[in-house]
Amino acid sequence: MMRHLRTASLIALATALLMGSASAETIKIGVNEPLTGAFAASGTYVVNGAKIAADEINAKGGVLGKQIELVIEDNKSNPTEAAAVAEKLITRDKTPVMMGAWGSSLTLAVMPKLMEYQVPMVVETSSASKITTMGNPYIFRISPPSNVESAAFEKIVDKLGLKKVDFLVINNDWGRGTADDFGKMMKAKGIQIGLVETMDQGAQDMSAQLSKIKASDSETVIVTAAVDQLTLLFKQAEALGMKKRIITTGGSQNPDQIIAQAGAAANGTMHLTTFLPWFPDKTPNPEATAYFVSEWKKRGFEFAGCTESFRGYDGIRTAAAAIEKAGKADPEAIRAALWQIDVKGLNGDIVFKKSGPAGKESGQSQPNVYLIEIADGKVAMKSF
Amino acid sequence: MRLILSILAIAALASVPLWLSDPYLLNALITTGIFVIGAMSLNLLLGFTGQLSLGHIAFFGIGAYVSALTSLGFDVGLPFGIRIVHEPWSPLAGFVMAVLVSALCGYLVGRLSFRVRGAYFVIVTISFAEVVRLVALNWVELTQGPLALTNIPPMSVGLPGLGEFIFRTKLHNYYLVLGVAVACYLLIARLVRSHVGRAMRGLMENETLAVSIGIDVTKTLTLAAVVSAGICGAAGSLYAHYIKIIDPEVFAFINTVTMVIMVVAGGKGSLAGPVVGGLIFGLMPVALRPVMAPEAQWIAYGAALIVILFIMPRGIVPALTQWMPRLRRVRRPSFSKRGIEESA
Amino acid sequence: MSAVAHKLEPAATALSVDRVAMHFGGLVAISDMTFSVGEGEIVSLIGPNGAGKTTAFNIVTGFLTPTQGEVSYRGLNLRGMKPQAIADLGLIRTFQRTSVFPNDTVFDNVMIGLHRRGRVGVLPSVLGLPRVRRLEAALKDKAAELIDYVGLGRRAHDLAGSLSYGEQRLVGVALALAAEPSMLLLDEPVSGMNASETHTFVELIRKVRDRGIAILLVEHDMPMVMSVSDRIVVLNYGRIIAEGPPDVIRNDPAVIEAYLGQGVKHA
Amino acid sequence: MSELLQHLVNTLVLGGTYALLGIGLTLIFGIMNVVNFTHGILYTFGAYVMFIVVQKFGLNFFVALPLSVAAGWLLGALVELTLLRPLRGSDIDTTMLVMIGAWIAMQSATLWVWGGVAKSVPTPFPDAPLSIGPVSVSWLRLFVLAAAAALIVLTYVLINRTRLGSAMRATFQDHDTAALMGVNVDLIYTSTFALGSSLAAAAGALLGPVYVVYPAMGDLAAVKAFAIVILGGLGNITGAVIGGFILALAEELGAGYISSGYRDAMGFVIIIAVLIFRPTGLFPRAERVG
Amino acid sequence: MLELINAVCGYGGVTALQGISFEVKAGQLVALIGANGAGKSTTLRAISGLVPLRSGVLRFDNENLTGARPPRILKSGIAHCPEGRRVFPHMSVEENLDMGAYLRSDRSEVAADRDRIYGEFPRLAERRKQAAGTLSGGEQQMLAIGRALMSRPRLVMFDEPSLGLAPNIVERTFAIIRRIRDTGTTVLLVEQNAFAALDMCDHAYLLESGRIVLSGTGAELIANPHVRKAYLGG
Repeated sequence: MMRHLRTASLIALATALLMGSASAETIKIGVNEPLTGAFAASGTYVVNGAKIAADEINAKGGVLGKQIELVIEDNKSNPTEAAAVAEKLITRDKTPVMMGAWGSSLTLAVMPKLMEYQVPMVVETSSASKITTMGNPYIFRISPPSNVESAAFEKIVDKLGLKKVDFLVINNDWGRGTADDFGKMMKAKGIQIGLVETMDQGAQDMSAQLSKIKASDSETVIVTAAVDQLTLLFKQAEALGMKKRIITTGGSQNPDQIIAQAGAAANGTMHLTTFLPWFPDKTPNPEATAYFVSEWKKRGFEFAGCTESFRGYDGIRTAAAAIEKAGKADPEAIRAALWQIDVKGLNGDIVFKKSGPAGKESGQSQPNVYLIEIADGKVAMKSF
Repeated sequence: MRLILSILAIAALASVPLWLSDPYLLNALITTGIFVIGAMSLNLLLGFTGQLSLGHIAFFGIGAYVSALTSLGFDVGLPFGIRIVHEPWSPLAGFVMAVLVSALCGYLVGRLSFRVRGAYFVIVTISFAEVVRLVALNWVELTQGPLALTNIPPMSVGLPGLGEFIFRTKLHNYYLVLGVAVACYLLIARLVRSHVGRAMRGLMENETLAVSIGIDVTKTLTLAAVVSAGICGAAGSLYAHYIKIIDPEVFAFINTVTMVIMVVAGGKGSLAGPVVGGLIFGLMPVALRPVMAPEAQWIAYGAALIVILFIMPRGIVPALTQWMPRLRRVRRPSFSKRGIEESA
Repeated sequence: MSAVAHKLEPAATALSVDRVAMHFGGLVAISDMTFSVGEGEIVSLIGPNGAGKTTAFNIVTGFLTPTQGEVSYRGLNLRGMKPQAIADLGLIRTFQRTSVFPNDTVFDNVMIGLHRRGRVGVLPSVLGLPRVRRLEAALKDKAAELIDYVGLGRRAHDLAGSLSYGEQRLVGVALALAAEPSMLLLDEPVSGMNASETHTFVELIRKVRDRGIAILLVEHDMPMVMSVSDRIVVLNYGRIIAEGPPDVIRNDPAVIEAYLGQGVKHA
Repeated sequence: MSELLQHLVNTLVLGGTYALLGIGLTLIFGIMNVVNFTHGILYTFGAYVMFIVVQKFGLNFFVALPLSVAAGWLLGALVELTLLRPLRGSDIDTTMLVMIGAWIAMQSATLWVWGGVAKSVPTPFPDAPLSIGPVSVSWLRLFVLAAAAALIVLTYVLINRTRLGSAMRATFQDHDTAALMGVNVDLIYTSTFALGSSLAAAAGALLGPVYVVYPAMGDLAAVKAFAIVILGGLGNITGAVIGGFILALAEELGAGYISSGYRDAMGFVIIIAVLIFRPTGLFPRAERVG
Repeated sequence: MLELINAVCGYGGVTALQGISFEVKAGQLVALIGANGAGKSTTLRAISGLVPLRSGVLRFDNENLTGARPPRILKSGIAHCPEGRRVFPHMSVEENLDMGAYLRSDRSEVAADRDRIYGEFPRLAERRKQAAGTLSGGEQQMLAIGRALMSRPRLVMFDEPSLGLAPNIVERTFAIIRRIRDTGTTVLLVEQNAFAALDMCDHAYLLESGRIVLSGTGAELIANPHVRKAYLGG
């Protein structure tokens, strides 16, 4: 099964590459994602989401009367390569707009290239606050940085009745950023902050950290990590007999994968997420969600990947909308157009607001954030 | 003959931007060049003293961080209430500091780790790099940890009477990297042909004999480690000011592996080895990118490494220098031509 | 170094080995060894394989630390000194098997050997200062001279590892001479040499001695030992069983018994 | 107090798995003097075999375990025959780089075939842990500890009590003399590498179900295995077992009482300290195989 | 019984044996003498298959063993007791003896042979569980000899059995070697203690620089002035 998918995606890739040289009558969008290395799984999901968007747009006649073409390149989960890929997409493939580059350090490495060549990029996943506050006017982010997420969470906090929380976060920009921003927000609300523990990206055994948290006097743990580590954490927390409320953040949880892999250990955990593929009706754009989910299933991808791949879908649709608005495939025109668009994204309206130092602001949209709970092996909206 | 070849090679490299306008390839050449400098420094240890360091990226990363921090400034608290505040200096000062601090680390690591040899030395160096990585990751106040140091300024040099020259464009950086690479090449060449280099070769070939004629093992090896680490730090500095962001990922083991591959495949112990190996393995991903799937590129990369080592266990350059004279029907290998006549 | 270590010996003694013993775990390599070598003297250490000769060499040159006893050179106690420090005193040895740097030419071997004379700062040599260039040129002349001296002029540009055993021994000696020895320790220098090579070698050793360099020789080639030595020390099972000039040793019954075996009684 | 107890129980469980990782590597790295960069990928391989056999073929968990070990043995033998045998006698760097090449190629092949999404292997053990007072431990991990112990004992017996084991020890103590005793030295090299590889696969097969299975899972495991081998002294099986527990204890207490950010640094700090103060490992020579 | 014809071999660029021919007759004790580096050990290593022959023929009992690997040589009945004893230092005395019988599958007979060797060397019996590396030199030599006999060879090759041993042990070692010959096992002996070797052998060859320069009975060689000169320095 998987093998077929691999082959299918490879053929698609090869076709894309061949078409790249064959047809000049397309509008190119660069896609800079990790397809090998540590983030290969997530990068591949995002790319698959992006392809659904491109196919959908092209089926409807494309943009400005031309087909859009994704130029997909692997940045190997490595910042140096991410910069090199940006260089290639801009100078070789002449893509007027790009999407990328998943991880924050990858995106940060690409950013000087955007300044150098004055090409805008839609940032679909990266969460470091820095990205939109550094003063890079070519950055347009649709994913919520941790401060946006924490601001959204602020509205729910009172209902949860939190008193004292510990943090267990992945030791990278994402985890550290979450611990900082959520910590600040909670302190302001009078919630006590207990332990702040970290785990290495790729670490498999977190028993030591969990044992420490188990022994602390707080009642809730905020966890930030990608799905694989979350699965391990839930299993290990259960094995240690830890009975605290767990809330995860960041929106890369793939709850279905967690349910499948962690089983009963996932019951009772809560997740802050930015997309609700389970309940298309409750999303801001039910039709689009239903279409995306059915298309995703039709292509034989694992449902669990939806919570990551929708970013690729939204990212491409954002880029396409900007091209349409700009009226030409020109980087500067697209950059200007990105400020004017209003795309019905799967997790809310994509409208860019200014962020960062005056005169060279980056764009940041404000996606919705939801709290869901896993109960009896199913995803449920948390109701209060 | 050797001199003419070298001048031709440098001239060829210097002319690249004249006929190659593709910025993507130029970018690949610049990053490859930076890694080639790292590989040359590794070759000084591996090829000329026989000590395999698998933690060489540590010096590269230290150089990158030191250079970035020197030119960005920092404000960091230490135990006992000590607080260090550093105002930004020029990138050139960062470069100098990078070389000095890396060399100092090379000295410390050398003093401590040359007590062990072989597999043990390999593991100590890996461990060193890993510990440095974890410090860079966790000492958030200084390094910003995983949040990365960003906005690193481009390299600049103050020219007397002409003001400040800033290496902004790729062309500038290409010649900067080429210049530093040539300087490092000359430094290493001079060093290995000096009496210190002879002592290093002696230690590598027959340590007992070398010791018996009065060569000081620790001093010689430590000197090699200091120079090697300093050069690697310089490469790291160039990297930081070119890529303009540095995060703990720079210490990834695969980066050390890349350097080792460049050295061993090119030919350890040959001055040109890391350059040839570096250009091949640095540019191979660029060549593979358009022709195969991402995973397949890596498989090809690994397979190429295995095949090269099976065909040319001593590396590409030594294999070529052995074949070429044979083709010209000269029996004597080229490296035995130095000698008395020349000196007389 | 304490003043006691500088205890003065009679000027004639270069090397003195005093009640040295060496144990490896349960094995006794040397049980109690005392002998000395005078300035400008050629002394041979002989005895059957495994008698402890090479061990004695390793102790004198600092590669091994003796279990008991002292070694002193020109009145300086060598205990605790590292091999390269001992080499710095001018006490230079050759090796039985690995006597060369195999992947370098003979010329470069000798250049490496000249290390002690060629020390200059790293910076000057990397900068190629005129002073360093002059020194390097002088070293090259010296190397060429040494190679001629041991008679390897025609092999100067060949890789040392490609030479015959006998020639490698000569490279070893050239290397040792390059290190400016005040005393040479030669470990089986003529093994693997044919008769004429051995003859040349003996001439060479005599020439070296005539330059005032003391020589301690370990060798199996009896004719060579008998012809070249001023004195012979015979070692068996880690113990000295006889000592004296060649003529005395040749006729010493204990030596004949130990060295040639019991069989000789029937002969 | 209960926190400390929990840390100690964790140490025991984690240490068992580390020990298993260590003995496989100590055979290859310590005895054959091959810096084996494929150890991690064989660990990954064992885990994927488990996943395929249990999840895809639906076979029993306990049937899958020995299959994984056997598959690890075969792959190890294949690597030795194709990559190491032609290189015997070449220097340690060349061999090491070839192993690095094999590691890169094999790991990328895994990614290509199975993708980067982590897989999990279902197990027949209950989800609820065994709790005694304030201390809890999962049944699966208890089983893994027991299986690791059994494998370690089996390996020990194989090396010390069997004809093959004698031949291995003899070969690595004195290669020529072993040949004079009639030992087929080539076969011993292949078997030893295969044995070490099968132990790596066994560790992966046992730990895959505990954790999750993905292409790069072996990288960190291999690094830890190197640490353990150095701690225990090259080629020393007992040392590797003790080294495994020491590393587990250091990580557990380091994360618990110093800083979790430096948890994975513990192993390296110990290695550096050991090599500086006791360059031959904590347990040199004693009961050394080679 | 054993025949080596025109054997040439060497290491790397060096030729250690430059065409050696000799034979060992069944039941004899044949000695190979010569100075260090003459090629004695290389000859034995070439026979047992450790060093490949570049050219030449090896025959044993009319079977052509040219190019055979060590296990095959051992199986056909030639055991090699190497120079420097080379016991497996970290294995027990008993394990060392069992390694000698590695190719045999007759378990009970192996045990019987082992007991016989313990009977011959009571010191080994006392130390059967001790690591061989902790034995004294003499004990190690006994173990090495015992180990070589464990394969029930028809020809045993001894390389410098007296090396580094105390005089009384050397005497005993030679007595054992003579007894091995007397019980019907053929012996090929390489020995530096030339006169002892010549004294006890049935036939002897003198090697110089990888060539055989003299052969004859032990007595003939002892009487030969060339031999006396080589060993006594005139």
